[in-house]
Amino acid sequence: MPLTPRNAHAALIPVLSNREIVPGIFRMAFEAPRLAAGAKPGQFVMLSIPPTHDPLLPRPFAVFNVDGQRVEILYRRVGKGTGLLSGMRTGDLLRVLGPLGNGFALPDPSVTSIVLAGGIGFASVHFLLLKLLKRQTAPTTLLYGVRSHEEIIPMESLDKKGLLIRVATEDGQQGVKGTVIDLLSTTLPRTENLPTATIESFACGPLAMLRAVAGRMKGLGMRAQFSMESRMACGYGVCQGCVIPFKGDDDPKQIKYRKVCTEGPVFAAEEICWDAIQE
Amino acid sequence: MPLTPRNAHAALIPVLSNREIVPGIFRMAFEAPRLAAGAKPGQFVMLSIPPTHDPLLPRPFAVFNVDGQRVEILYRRVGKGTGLLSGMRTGDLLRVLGPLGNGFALPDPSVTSIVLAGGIGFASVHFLLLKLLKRQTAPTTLLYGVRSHEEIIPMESLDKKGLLIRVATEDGQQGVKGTVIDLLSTTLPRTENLPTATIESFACGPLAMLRAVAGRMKGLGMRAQFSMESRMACGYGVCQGCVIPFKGDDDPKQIKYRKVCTEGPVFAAEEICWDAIQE
Amino acid sequence: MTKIDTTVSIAGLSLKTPVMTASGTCGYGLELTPYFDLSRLGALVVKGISLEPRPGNPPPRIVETSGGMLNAIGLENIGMEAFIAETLPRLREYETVVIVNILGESQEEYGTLVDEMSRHEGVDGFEVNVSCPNVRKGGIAFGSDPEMLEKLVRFLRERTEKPLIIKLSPNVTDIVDMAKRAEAGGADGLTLINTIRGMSIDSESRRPHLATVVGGLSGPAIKPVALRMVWEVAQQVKIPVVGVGGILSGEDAVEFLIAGATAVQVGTAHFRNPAACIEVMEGMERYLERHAIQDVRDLIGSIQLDPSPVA
Amino acid sequence: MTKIDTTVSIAGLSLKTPVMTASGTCGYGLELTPYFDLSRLGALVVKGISLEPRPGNPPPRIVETSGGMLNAIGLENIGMEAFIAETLPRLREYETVVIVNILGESQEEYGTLVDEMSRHEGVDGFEVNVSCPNVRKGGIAFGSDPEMLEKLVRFLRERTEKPLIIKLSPNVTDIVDMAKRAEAGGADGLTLINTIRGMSIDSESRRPHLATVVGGLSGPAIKPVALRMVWEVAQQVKIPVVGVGGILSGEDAVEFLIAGATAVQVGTAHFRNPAACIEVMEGMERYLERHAIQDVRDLIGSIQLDPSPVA
Ligand SMILES: Cc1cc2nc3c(=O)[nH]c(=O)nc-3n(C[C@H](O)[C@H](O)[C@H](O)COP(=O)(O)OP(=O)(O)OC[C@H]3O[C@@H](n4cnc5c(N)ncnc54)[C@H](O)[C@@H]3O)c2cc1C
Ligand SMILES: Cc1cc2nc3c(=O)[nH]c(=O)nc-3n(C[C@H](O)[C@H](O)[C@H](O)COP(=O)(O)OP(=O)(O)OC[C@H]3O[C@@H](n4cnc5c(N)ncnc54)[C@H](O)[C@@H]3O)c2cc1C
Ligand SMILES: Cc1cc2nc3c(=O)[nH]c(=O)nc-3n(C[C@H](O)[C@H](O)[C@H](O)COP(=O)(O)O)c2cc1C
Ligand SMILES: Cc1cc2nc3c(=O)[nH]c(=O)nc-3n(C[C@H](O)[C@H](O)[C@H](O)COP(=O)(O)O)c2cc1C
Ligand code: FES
Ligand code: FES
Repeated sequence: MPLTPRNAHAALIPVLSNREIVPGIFRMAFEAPRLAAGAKPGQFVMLSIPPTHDPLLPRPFAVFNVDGQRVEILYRRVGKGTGLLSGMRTGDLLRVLGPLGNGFALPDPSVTSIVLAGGIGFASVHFLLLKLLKRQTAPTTLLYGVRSHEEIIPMESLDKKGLLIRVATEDGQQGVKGTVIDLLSTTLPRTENLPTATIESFACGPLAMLRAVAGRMKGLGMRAQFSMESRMACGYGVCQGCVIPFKGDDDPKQIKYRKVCTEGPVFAAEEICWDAIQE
Repeated sequence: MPLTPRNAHAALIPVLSNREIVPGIFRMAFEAPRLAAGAKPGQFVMLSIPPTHDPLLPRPFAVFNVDGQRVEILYRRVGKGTGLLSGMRTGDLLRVLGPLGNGFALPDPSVTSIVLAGGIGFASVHFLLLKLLKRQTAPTTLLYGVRSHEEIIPMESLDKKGLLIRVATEDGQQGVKGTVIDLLSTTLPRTENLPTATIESFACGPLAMLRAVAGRMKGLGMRAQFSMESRMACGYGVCQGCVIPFKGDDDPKQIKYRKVCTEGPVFAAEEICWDAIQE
Repeated sequence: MTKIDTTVSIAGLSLKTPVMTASGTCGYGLELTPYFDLSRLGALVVKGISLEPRPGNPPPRIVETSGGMLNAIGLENIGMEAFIAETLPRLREYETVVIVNILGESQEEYGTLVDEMSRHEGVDGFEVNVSCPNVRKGGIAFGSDPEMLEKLVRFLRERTEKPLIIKLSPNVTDIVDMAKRAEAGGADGLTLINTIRGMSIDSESRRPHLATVVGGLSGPAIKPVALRMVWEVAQQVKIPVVGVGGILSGEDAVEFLIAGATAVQVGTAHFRNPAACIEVMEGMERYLERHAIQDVRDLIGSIQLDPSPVA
Repeated sequence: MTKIDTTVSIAGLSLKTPVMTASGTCGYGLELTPYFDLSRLGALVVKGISLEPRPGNPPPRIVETSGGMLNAIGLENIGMEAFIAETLPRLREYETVVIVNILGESQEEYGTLVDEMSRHEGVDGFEVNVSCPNVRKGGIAFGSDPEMLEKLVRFLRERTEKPLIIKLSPNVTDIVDMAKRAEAGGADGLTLINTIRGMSIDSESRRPHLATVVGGLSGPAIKPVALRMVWEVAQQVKIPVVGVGGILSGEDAVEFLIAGATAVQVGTAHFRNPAACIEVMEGMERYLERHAIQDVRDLIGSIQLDPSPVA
C-alpha cells in the first residue's frame, strides 16, 4: 500500500541559512513548523525555486536534521537546480513539499544498528543516527565512505553520544583507505556472531555501493533498509516517473515497478531487482 | 545606414550595487571599463542573467549614468526579467552586451534644449542631461512627468548645474498636476519666440506621451529626437524583431520598417509613422 | 460585486469551473486529496485506463528539458476492473465530474472499455486518448490517421450515450482535419493537446535519457503549440474544445479560453505543486474580478483580432 | 595530445567544424563581425533570400515564451539582387563556407534563385527553406506535402551542381517520409528542424502577441523535438543531416551529433550572445578533449542503445 503523505504540505518558506560546509556541499535551514513536527528519518522534501521555469521540476532532498521548528537539508552542488539553491540567501523563498516518502523503520531498541553512508548519502542517514542514538540500548555503528577526506561532513551533532564512527576515504588521507565496503568487511566479523535478527542495517549512497552492500547482506542473510534514489518529477506519487524494478510477488524473475517517492525511498534491499537497474 | 556597434562587447560582469531607490525602481551599477569608455547618451545595453533559460532573452536598458569605469542603469520592476534583476546582489554575474544603438545626436552648444521624460523614460535622458549641462551655453530644461510623486527619482547628480527642472505628477502631490504634455504647453510659450532652429528637443517615455509630444512638435515645426522602445530579442540587428513603422522614403503613405536596436533607439519624431503603431 | 459565474458546459456536463486535471498527471485523483478538496475541481480526468493492468515502461521514464519534461511512463495503470472496483467508489465521495481517460490497442479494446464503464454511474464521461506516443502498437495510429480516427469515434459513439471527448495528438500536419474527423464521427468535445514526441540524450554516456528513447514533451515549453492548435481548431468545429499544454497560472488558463477553449486542463504543473489546479483556478478568478467579467463564458473565443493598423 | 580533428563534410563541402549559424538568426553574417572572426565558423548560413526584397511582417514580430520565443519576421530580406551586389562580395573576405538560404512562393521562384546564384562563386551551396510558417502563400505547402516537396527538389536538382540542402518543417505527421522524399528528389543534405508553429496571447488586452497571430517557435523549448526528428531521420536516409533547434551549449551540439547529425546550427542562442556559435564550438571541443575523442566524426550517430536490461 502506498503511503499517502497525510502530513505533507506545499508551502513557500523563507531560507534561514545556507552555508557551504565543505567544498561543494551545503547545509540549508528553513523554518517549517509543520514539516519539523511531521518529519521522520529517511523522509524527504521536494524543493523548487519560484518563479523560474528553468529548472521546471522540483528536486528531492532528504531531511538531514530537525531542530525545533527548523528543518535542515545537506546537499551537493551537481547541476542547475542545486546550483541555484547554493546561491540562495537568508530570506529568499523556496517552495517546500513534504515530508514525503516512507522513511526508515526504527528497530527494537535492543537491536544493534549498522548505518552505511557513501558520499552525500550521509544526508539521508544523519537524522536516523540521531534518532537511533536516542532510542537504542544496543550499539550503533556508522560506516562512512567518501572519495576524498575533504568531503567529510563535520559531525558535532553526533559526537559524544556513544556512536562508533568508522571512516574510509578513497584517497586514504583519513580513516581506512578504501570504500564503505571495506569497512563493512572489517566490521562484520565483530557482529556476525550475533544472531542476524538482532542486527539491522541501513544504507544510503551511490548505486554501485548499494549494489555491493546488498550482495554482502544477502550472503549473511541480514536485513537491510536502503534509501534509494531515482529521477523524480512530482515526489508524491502522481507521475509514475520514479519507479525502480522489484522482484515480482509470485515469480521473482518477473519484474514489477515500485515508486521510490511514495513506496520508498526506503526499501528492503533483498526485494530490489538489482540486475534490472542500470548504472 | 545601420550603426554597427563596433565598440560593443558581450561579457560576464559582476554587479557592484543594486538599490531600490524609490518603490519599484532600482539603480544598478557594474564595473565595465570598455562599456564606460564607449557609451554615449541614448545608447543601451542588453542584460541577461546566466545560466537560466527563463527568461531566455536578454532585456534592454538605457545607459543611465557613466562614472569612471562604472556604468549604471535605472530600471522599473515590471515582469520576470526585471524581477530577477531586482534580486541580484553585489558580486552576482550578469551578461552585458553593449553599448548598443545610435544614441542622441548632441546639438550645437548654442542651442536651447528641452528634454522630456515620462516615468521610467527618465532613465534614457539622465546621461544626456549630464552631457548637455556640460556642453551647452544655452539653457537646458527638463520636463518630467510621473504618475505619482513617489516615483520621482532623486536628482542629486543634476542639482546645482543650472538645469531648469519642471515636474508634473498625475496625483498633483508635487509640481504641476498633470502630465509632461501640460508642462510642455506652459513651457513652449517661453521658448516659441526663439527660432525653431535654436531649440532641440529630446524625449523618452510611454508611447502615448511620445505620440502627443510628436503632435505638438509637428505643429510647431520643431525638431525632436525620440528614444523609442520595442520588444527586442537580440539588440544588435540580427533578429529583425524590433522594427517600428516609418514613413516611406518616396511615398510617405507607404510604410517601411526600421530596427529600433541598430537604426535607433533614437529617431527623428517626424519620420515615425505614428498611425501604424499599436498602443 | 455579484458573484462571478464560472460554470461552463462541456459535452453535456456542467462544470463548476473550467479547470480540470490532465490525464496521467494526477494519478486517480485520490493522490491529491491531502492537498485540496477534489470537489473544487471542474472535472477530474483520471489517468489512462486500459482493459488489462499495464506495468508501464522500464525506467528511466522521465527527464527534464528546458521549460518542459519528457515522459515515457508507458500508460501504467491498474486496469479497468480494479479501477471500477477500487477507485471509482472512492471518487464518488467527491462532488466532482469524473472523466475517465481510456486507451486501447485496438478498436475493440476501446469498445469494451466504453461498453463496460458506461454502465457505472460514477463515470460521467470519457476522454479517449488516441495519441499517446509512448506505446508502439497503441493509440498512435488512431491519432495520426484521419480515417481511422473518424471510424473509431463513430464506433464508440454507437456504444455510449455518455459524453465522448477525443484527445488529439499534436504530432500531425493538419490538426484541424483531425478535429473535424472526430466531430464528424460524433464526438461531444475535443481535448488538445497531448504531448509532443521528443527525445533527450545524456552527452556523457551517449545514452538516451529515457529507456524508450522517445517520449512525450509537456510543460510550459509546449504552451505556444497547444494554444495555436486550440485557436485553429476552435474556429473550425462546433463542439467544445478543452485546452491543455503548459498551463501553470490563471493567466495561462485565460489565454486558452480567449483562444477558444471552453475548459482547460492542468498537467505538468502538478509536479511543481500538488494544488496547481487550485492555483490556476484562483488565478483565473482573480483575473475575472480584476477585469470585471461576470461570466467566464464571456472570455471564450474572445480573442481581439481587429485588423492591425498596418495593412 | 594530438590535435583534435573537427572537420566534417556536408553535401560535398568540407567544414572546419560542424558548427554553423542558423538562417535568419545571424542576419547576413556581417552583423557578427564585431564579435568574432567569421572564418572560425564551419559555415555561415545567411538569412532567407527571396527574388524580390521583402519588407517583412508588421510588428510586433517576436515574443518570448517559456524556454523559447515566437517569431513572425516574415522573411524580411534585401532580395537576391542586393544580396549578390552588396553582401556577397563582403562575405567573400572571410574564409568560411557560405550557404545561401532561399525561399520562394512558387517552384519557379526557387528555380530562378538557384539559377542566378549558382553562377556566383561566393555561393558555396543552398539551403532551401520549404517550411517557414510565417508566410501564408509561401513555403508552407512545399514543406508539408511530400509529393510537392519531392517535385521541387527534383526541379532544383536539375538546375544546379552546387550542394542542395533541404530544410524541413517539423509541422508534419511523418518527418521521415518528408526526408526520404527530399533524398529521392536528389538533395545532398537535410537541415532539421525549422520552427514549430505556435502562438501566444496577451491575457490583459486579449490580443495575440504577434501581429500575424501565429509564429514560429524556436529555442531550447524545441530541442527535444528537433533531436527526436534528427534521430529518426538520420537512421533512414543516406545523406547527411544538419541538426538545429535549441542549441545553446557545446553539450547540446554533441547531443545532436550523437543522434546522427553531421553538423549543427546555432540560432536563437545568438540573441543571448552574439558569439554563441563560438561558445558552442569551444564547448564541443572541450567535450571532445575531455572524452579523448580525436575525430569529431566518431561522435556522429554514436548513440548507445544497448538493450535495456529489462525486456
Ligand atoms: C529521495 C531522494 C533524496 C535525495 N536526497 C539528497 C540529499 O539529501 N542531498 C543531495 O545532495 N542530493 C540528494 N538527492 C539527489 C538530488 O535530488 C540531486 O542531486 C538533484 O536533484 C540534482 O539536481 P540538479 O538540478 O542540481 O542537477 P541536474 O542538472 O538535474 O542533474 C545533475 C545530475 O544529477 C542527476 N539527478 C537529477 N535529478 C536527480 C534526482 N531526482 N535524483 C537523483 N539524481 C538526479 C542527474 O541525472 C545528473 O546526473 C536525493 C535524491 C532522491 C531521489
Ligand atoms: C532601447 C530600450 C531601452 C530601455 N531602457 C529601459 C530603462 O532604462 N529602464 C527600464 O526600466 N526599462 C527600460 N526599457 C524597458 C525594459 O526593457 C522592459 O521593461 C523590460 O524588458 C521588461 O522585462 P521583464 O522581463 O521584467 O518584463 P516582461 O515580463 O518581459 O514583460 C513585462 C512588460 O514589459 C513589456 N516588455 C517586455 N520586454 C520589453 C522590451 N524589450 N521593451 C519594452 N517593453 C517590454 C512587456 O510587453 C510587458 O508589458 C527599455 C526598452 C528598450 C527597448
Ligand atoms: C507523466 C505524464 C503522464 C501522462 N499520461 C497521460 C495519459 O495517461 N493519458 C493522456 O491522455 N495523456 C497523458 N499525459 C498528457 C497530459 O494529460 C497532457 O496532455 C500533456 O502533458 C500536456 O499538458 P501539460 O503541459 O499541462 O502537462 C501525460 C503527461 C505526463 C507529463
Ligand atoms: C528570428 C528568426 C528568424 C528566422 N528566419 C529563418 C529564415 O529566414 N529561414 C529559415 O530557414 N529559418 C529561419 N529561422 C529558423 C532557424 O534557422 C532555426 O531553424 C530555428 O530557429 C531553430 O533553431 P534555434 O532553436 O537554434 O533557433 C528563423 C528563426 C528565428 C528565431
Ligand atoms: S516522483 Fe512522481 S510518482 Fe514518484
Ligand atoms: S532586437 Fe534584434 S534586430 Fe533589433
